[in-house]
Amino acid sequence: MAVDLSVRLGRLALKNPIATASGTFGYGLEFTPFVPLRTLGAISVKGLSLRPCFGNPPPRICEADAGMLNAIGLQNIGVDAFLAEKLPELHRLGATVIANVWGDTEDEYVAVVERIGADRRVAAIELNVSCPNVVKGGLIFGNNPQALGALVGRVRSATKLPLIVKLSPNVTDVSVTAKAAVDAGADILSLINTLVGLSIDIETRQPKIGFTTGGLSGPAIRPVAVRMVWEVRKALPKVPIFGIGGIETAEHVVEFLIAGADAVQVGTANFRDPTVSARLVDDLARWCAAHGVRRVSDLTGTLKTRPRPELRFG
Amino acid sequence: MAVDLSVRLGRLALKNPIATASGTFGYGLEFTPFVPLRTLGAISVKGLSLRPCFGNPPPRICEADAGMLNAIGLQNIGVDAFLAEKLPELHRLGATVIANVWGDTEDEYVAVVERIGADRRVAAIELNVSCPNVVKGGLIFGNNPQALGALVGRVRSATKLPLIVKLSPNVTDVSVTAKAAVDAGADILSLINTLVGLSIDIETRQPKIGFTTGGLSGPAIRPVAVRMVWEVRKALPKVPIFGIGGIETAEHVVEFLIAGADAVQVGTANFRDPTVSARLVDDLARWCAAHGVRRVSDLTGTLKTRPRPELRFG
Amino acid sequence: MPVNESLRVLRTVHYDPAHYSLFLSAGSIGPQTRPGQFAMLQAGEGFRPYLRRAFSVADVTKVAGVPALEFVVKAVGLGTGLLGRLSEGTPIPVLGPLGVPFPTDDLTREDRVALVAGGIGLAPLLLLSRELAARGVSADLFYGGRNETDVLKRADFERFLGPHRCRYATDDGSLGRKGLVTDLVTQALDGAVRWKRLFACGPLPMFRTLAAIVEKAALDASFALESEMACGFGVCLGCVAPTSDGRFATVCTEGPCVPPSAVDWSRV
Amino acid sequence: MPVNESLRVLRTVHYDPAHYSLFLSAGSIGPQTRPGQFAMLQAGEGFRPYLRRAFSVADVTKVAGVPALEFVVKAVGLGTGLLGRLSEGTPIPVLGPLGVPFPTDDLTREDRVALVAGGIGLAPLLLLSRELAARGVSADLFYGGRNETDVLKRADFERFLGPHRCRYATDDGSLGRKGLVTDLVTQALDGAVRWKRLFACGPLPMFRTLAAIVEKAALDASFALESEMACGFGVCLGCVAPTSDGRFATVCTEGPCVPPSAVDWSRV
Ligand SMILES: Cc1cc2nc3c(=O)[nH]c(=O)nc-3n(C[C@H](O)[C@H](O)[C@H](O)COP(=O)(O)OP(=O)(O)OC[C@H]3O[C@@H](n4cnc5c(N)ncnc54)[C@H](O)[C@@H]3O)c2cc1C
Ligand SMILES: Cc1cc2nc3c(=O)[nH]c(=O)nc-3n(C[C@H](O)[C@H](O)[C@H](O)COP(=O)(O)OP(=O)(O)OC[C@H]3O[C@@H](n4cnc5c(N)ncnc54)[C@H](O)[C@@H]3O)c2cc1C
Ligand SMILES: Cc1cc2nc3c(=O)[nH]c(=O)nc-3n(C[C@H](O)[C@H](O)[C@H](O)COP(=O)(O)O)c2cc1C
Ligand SMILES: Cc1cc2nc3c(=O)[nH]c(=O)nc-3n(C[C@H](O)[C@H](O)[C@H](O)COP(=O)(O)O)c2cc1C
Ligand code: FES
Ligand code: FES
Repeated sequence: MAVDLSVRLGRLALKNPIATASGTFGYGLEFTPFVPLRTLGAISVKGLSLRPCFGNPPPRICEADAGMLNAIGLQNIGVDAFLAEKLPELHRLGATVIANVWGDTEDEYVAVVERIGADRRVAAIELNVSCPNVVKGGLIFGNNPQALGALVGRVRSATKLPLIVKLSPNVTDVSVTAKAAVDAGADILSLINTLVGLSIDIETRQPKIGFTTGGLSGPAIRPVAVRMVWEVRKALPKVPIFGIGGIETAEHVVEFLIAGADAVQVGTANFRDPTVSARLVDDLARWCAAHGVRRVSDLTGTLKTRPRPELRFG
Repeated sequence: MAVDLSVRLGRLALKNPIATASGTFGYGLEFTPFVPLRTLGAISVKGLSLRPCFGNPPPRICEADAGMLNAIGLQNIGVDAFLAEKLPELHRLGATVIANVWGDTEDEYVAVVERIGADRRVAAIELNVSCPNVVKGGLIFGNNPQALGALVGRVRSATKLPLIVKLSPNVTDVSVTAKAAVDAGADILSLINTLVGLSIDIETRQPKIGFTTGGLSGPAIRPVAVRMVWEVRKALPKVPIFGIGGIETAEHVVEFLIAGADAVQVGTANFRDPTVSARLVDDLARWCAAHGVRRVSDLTGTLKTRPRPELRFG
Repeated sequence: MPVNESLRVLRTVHYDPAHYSLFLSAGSIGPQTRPGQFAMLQAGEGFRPYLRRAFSVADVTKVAGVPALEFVVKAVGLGTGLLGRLSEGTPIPVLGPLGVPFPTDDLTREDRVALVAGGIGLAPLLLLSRELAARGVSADLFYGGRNETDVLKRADFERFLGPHRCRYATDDGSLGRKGLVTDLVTQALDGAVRWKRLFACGPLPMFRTLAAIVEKAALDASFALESEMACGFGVCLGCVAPTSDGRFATVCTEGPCVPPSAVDWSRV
Repeated sequence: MPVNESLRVLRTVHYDPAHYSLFLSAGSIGPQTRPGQFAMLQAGEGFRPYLRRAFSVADVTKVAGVPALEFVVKAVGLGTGLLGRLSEGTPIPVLGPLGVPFPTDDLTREDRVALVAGGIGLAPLLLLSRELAARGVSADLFYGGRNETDVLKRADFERFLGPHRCRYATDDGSLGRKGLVTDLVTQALDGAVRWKRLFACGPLPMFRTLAAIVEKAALDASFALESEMACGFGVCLGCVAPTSDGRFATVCTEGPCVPPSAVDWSRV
C-alpha cells in the first residue's frame, strides 16, 4: 500500500514527519556518511547565537538510566558562520533546514533572526527559549509566560519565516507557556526540551556535569513528553506541534502522533545510532502500510481517552 | 569500622536513613516474608483517606523505560481500618510507621489527621499533596503555594506529630512550594512524588492507563529527584528532607544524601525486588565503612559544586 | 509463604517460534506450589524489561533427575522474548509461589471435573491435571486454540487425564473440532455429563462466554485470571479486576483463581 | 569515512579480572583504521549502558585466519564489564574508525621515536608499534603500570619493536623500574637519545608531566586523549578539552591525537 508521509505544520510543509532535534544532529553535514539528508522531513541545527559561543567547561555529559544528562552550554559557531559555511552545502544536499536560535537578551534573539532574515534556504526558525538553569535568559523566557510573550512578539515582527517556539517541560502547566507563545505569534510549537536533572559522582562528591545540573534526555523522558504534547494539543487544537523526547523507534513516532504531534524530532537516539533518523522514515512507512494508514497525518491527535472517573491517583 | 546509621529529621529519629515510599510498600505487613520491618528506618504506608477508597478502574499500571506509570487512584482501606487492623501488628513488629494521608478537601485532610491524633504508634504524618492530575484536590494543593500553605496550616494545628509534606515535582520551582509548606508548619519535606506521564497502546490508540495519564516512577526520574532535593536544600538549608525517586542501590542512597537528603524512601524498587529495602541498609553500612564514613549523617549536603560559568546549556 | 530466590535455567524447549517451555531449578518454590499459583520472573539484568513478569507454574517436574519448575510461555514482547533466549545455567530472580490456587481440597475419587483452556491458558491446567490424576479425580479437558500448533502439551494432558478425556477445538479445524472451545463445553453440558467443578484459564472472550455458561448451568467454577502486574503480592494495587460487589480486587492476592460470579464482567 | 556496522565477537582473552582483549570481525572498519583512531561500541541490547563506549583500536590482526579488530579493555564499569562477558558470535554495533590518528606519514627508516604508555593507554600504541615496525621506523617504548599484571601485551610490543627497545616501570617494582614511567623518559632524554616525535597515551597525571617534559625538551609530540563521549563524531559537543587558544575542542574529531601544546593543561 502506498503511504503518504507528507505533513503540513501550518506554512511548513515536510516530506515526512521525521525531523532531527537541535543539538543532537550538529549542523547536519556531520551525518552525511550515515544519512541522506534529503530523505529527512527536516533537520534542526545546533542552537545558533549572534556571536560564536565556546560553551561550558567539561565535563559536559554523563549517562543516566535510559538517557543522558548534558550541559553543553550551547557551543556554536555563530549565525554568520552557519549561513556562510554550512547552509550552502545543506541546501545543495536538499536538506530541509530549521534554524534553532537563542540569545541572552531579547535584542540578541532578534538580531540572530534578522541575520537569517527571509533566507529561503531556511524553512523555519525555532526559538530555543527553554535552556534550563541558564544564568541569564532561559528561565526568564522559557518559564515565564509574560517574558515569553514579549520575546516571541518581537521575534515575530522580525521574520516572515514560519516561527517555531520550543517549550520548556520544567513548568507547572505547559499549556500556559504554549498559549503565551501562540498568542504572541508562534506558528508551531516544539516540545519538549530536556528536564533539569542532577547526577553525582559519589566518589568525588562532585556533580558529574561541570555546570552542576544538566538536561535529561532519552527514553527516560518520553512519557512526560507524550503527556505534554497531549496537553498542549487539548488546549490548542489548531496549533501544529513537533513532538520531541526519547524517540528511538517508529512505534515511538506513532505514539507522539496519536498524542497530538504533527511531526517529531529525534534527538539523543542520533548518538546511539547515527543512522536512526533515516531508518525511522522507512519503518514509519512500513508501520502505516501494515496498519492500513494511507496518510500519516491521519494519525495525529487520534488518542481515544476513556471517561475519567472522579478519582485521583498515586 | 563501626558505622552510625542513625539519622535525625527534626523530631523524627530513625535508626537508619532507609525508609520505604508510600504506595510501594502496602501497609508494611505484606513484606514480612521478605523484610524484618524493624530493621528499616521507617515505612510510609499506602495513602490513607477518611473513608475507604476503591481507586481507579483498570488498567492502572504499565511499564516505561527504566520505570513505570501508575494511576492506582489511591485505593486504601481507610484510616480507621488501618488503625484498627494494621497498626497494632506493625507496632508489635517494631516498625517505625509513617502515616501517609490525603483528602479531597482541607476538611478531609484534617479529619484523617485528627483520627490519628497523637497515637504514639505513628512516628510521623506524611501529607500527600502531590497526586498529579487529580480531578479534585491534588493540583490545587500540590502546585499552588497559597492553597498548600492554607492546608498545611490547618493540618499543623490538628496534630503534634512530626509533619512531613510530600511535594509534587510537576512544578516550575519546587523551592516555592517547599517554602510555602515549611512556613505553614511542615517539619520535614519528602520529594519527589511521580512525574505526570502518558503512554499509549498504539494498536488500540488508547492510553495504557485507564486514567489516561499516570505517575512516572523508577530510575528514569532519579536525576530530576536528586536535582530537586539539591534545590530545596539550597533554599531551605535547615529543613530535613526525605529524598525519593528511582533508588535501587546503596550508591543511589549516597547520591541523595550528598545532594542534601537526610534520609530516603525506596519506592518502585520494592516491586522488582521485595527484599531490596533491608539489603540497602546493609549495603549502605558497608559502603560507609569502605569509605571511612563513621556517621552516615555526615554525608548529607556535602555536594561539591564547581563555580558556575556565565553560560547556559542545551 | 512466597520465596524470593534465584533459580537457574535447566532447559528451554521451543515448540514453535511463538511458544516455548522454560524449565528452572525448582528451588524451595517447587514443593510449595499448588495448581493455579504463579511466579514473578525477572527477565534480563538490565532495565528492559523493568518489571518482573507473571507466569503460571505449568508443572512441577524433573529435568534429567533435577527437580524443576516448568513455565509454558507465549512470546508476545520484551520479557517473554528475552526469557526464551536465556542460555542454560543463567540465574533468574523468581518470586513465588503466589496467589490463590484452584480449589481442589474437597475433590474425591468419586468426583468428575472439567478443565477449559484457551491458548496459553493451558499453563495452570497442566499442573492441575497432574494433581487430579494423582488423586484419582476424573477430569474432562476442553482445549482450544487458533490452530494445531497453538494447542500445546497434548501428550502430557492425555497421559494425566486419558486420551479419551481430552477434546480439542481450533478456529481453522486443523485439530479437533472447528470452532470455539466453549462450544465443546456447551455440547457436553447438553449431554448427560455432570461436573462437580469447572476450572478455566484463557483469554477474556472465553471467560465471558464461560461465565454465562456456568451461571446458566449453576455450575461451580474457578477461573485463573490475568492482569498486568507490577509486584505480584498485593502491594502495588495495579492488577485489580472489578468485583460483583462493586470493589476492585487484586488479581495477584484475591486471585488469580476466582469464582466467575465474583467478577463484574460488564466492567472488565 | 566512518562506518556504522554490526561486527561479531570472534574471541575474548582475559588477562586478569580487570583486563581483557576483545576481538571483533574487522568488517570494513579494519582496513581503514590508522593508529590512534578509535571506535564506538554499543554494549548490550538494552539501555544499560545507554550510550556507546569509546575504545582505541589496539590492533588490526587475524583470529584463526579471520581479519579482526582487537580492543584491549580495562573493566571499570557497566559497559566494559558487559563487553567482557559477551559470548563468541554476538553481534555488536560498531562505529568507526573515528578521530585524528597519530601523525606518522612523515616518518622514515632514519627516524627514531618514543612511545609512552600508562596503564590501559597501551591500546593505541600497540597498533602504532605494528605500523612503525612495518615501516622500519625504530621506536623506544616506555610503559608503566601499577604492577606487573597492569602491563599488558609485552610479547607483542617486544616482537614489533625489539625486546631491548621496551622499558617498563611499575609503582611496586614488580616489573622493570620501580617508579613512574615518566622518570624513564626523563632519564632517556638526559642521555644521548634524540627522538623525532613522542607518542603517548595514559592517565591525566602522566600527560601533565609529559607535556612539561616535551615542552622543556622542545620535542615534537602527539598525545591520544580521553574524554567522556556520547556520539564520537563531533555532534554532541560533549567530549571537549580546553585549548591553549582559549576554546573547547572536541576530543573525538579534533583529537583524540593532539599535540600537547594545543591543550590548556591548567584548565583540564
Ligand atoms: C497470573 C498470571 C499468569 C500468567 N501466566 C502466563 C503463562 O503461563 N504463560 C504466558 O505466556 N503468559 C502468562 N501470563 C501473561 C504474561 O505475564 C505476559 O504475557 C507477559 O507479562 C508479557 O510480557 P512481555 O514483556 O513479553 O510483553 P510486553 O512487551 O510487556 O507487552 C507486550 C504485550 O503483552 C501485553 N501484556 C503485558 N503484560 C501482560 C500481562 N501481565 N498479562 C497479559 N498481557 C500482558 C501488553 O499489553 C502488550 O500488548 C500470565 C499473566 C498473569 C498475570
Ligand atoms: C578515545 C577514547 C579511547 C579509549 N580507549 C580505551 C581503550 O582502548 N581501552 C579501555 O579500556 N578504555 C578506553 N577508553 C575509556 C573507555 O571508553 C571507558 O573506560 C568506558 O567508557 C567506561 O565505560 P563503562 O560503562 O565501563 O564505565 P561507566 O559505568 O560508564 O563508568 C565507570 C567509570 O568509568 C568512567 N568513565 C566513563 N566513561 C569514560 C570515558 N569515556 N573515559 C574515561 N573514563 C570514563 C566513569 O567516570 C566512571 O568513573 C577510551 C576512551 C576514549 C574517549
Ligand atoms: C547534547 C544535547 C544538546 C542539545 N542542544 C540543544 C540546543 O542547542 N537547542 C535546543 O533547542 N535543544 C537542544 N537539546 C534538546 C534536544 O533538542 C531535545 O529537545 C531533547 O534532547 C529531548 O529529545 P531526545 O530525548 O530525543 O534527546 C540538546 C539535547 C542534547 C542531548
Ligand atoms: C504504584 C505506586 C503507588 C503510589 N502511591 C502513592 C501514595 O499512595 N501516596 C504517595 O504519597 N505516593 C505514592 N506513590 C509515589 C511513591 O511514593 C514515590 O514518591 C514515587 O514512586 C517515586 O519514587 P520511586 O521512583 O522510588 O518509585 C506511589 C508510587 C507508585 C509507583
Ligand atoms: S500485582 Fe501488585 S497488587 Fe497485584
Ligand atoms: S563525543 Fe560527541 S562531540 Fe565528541
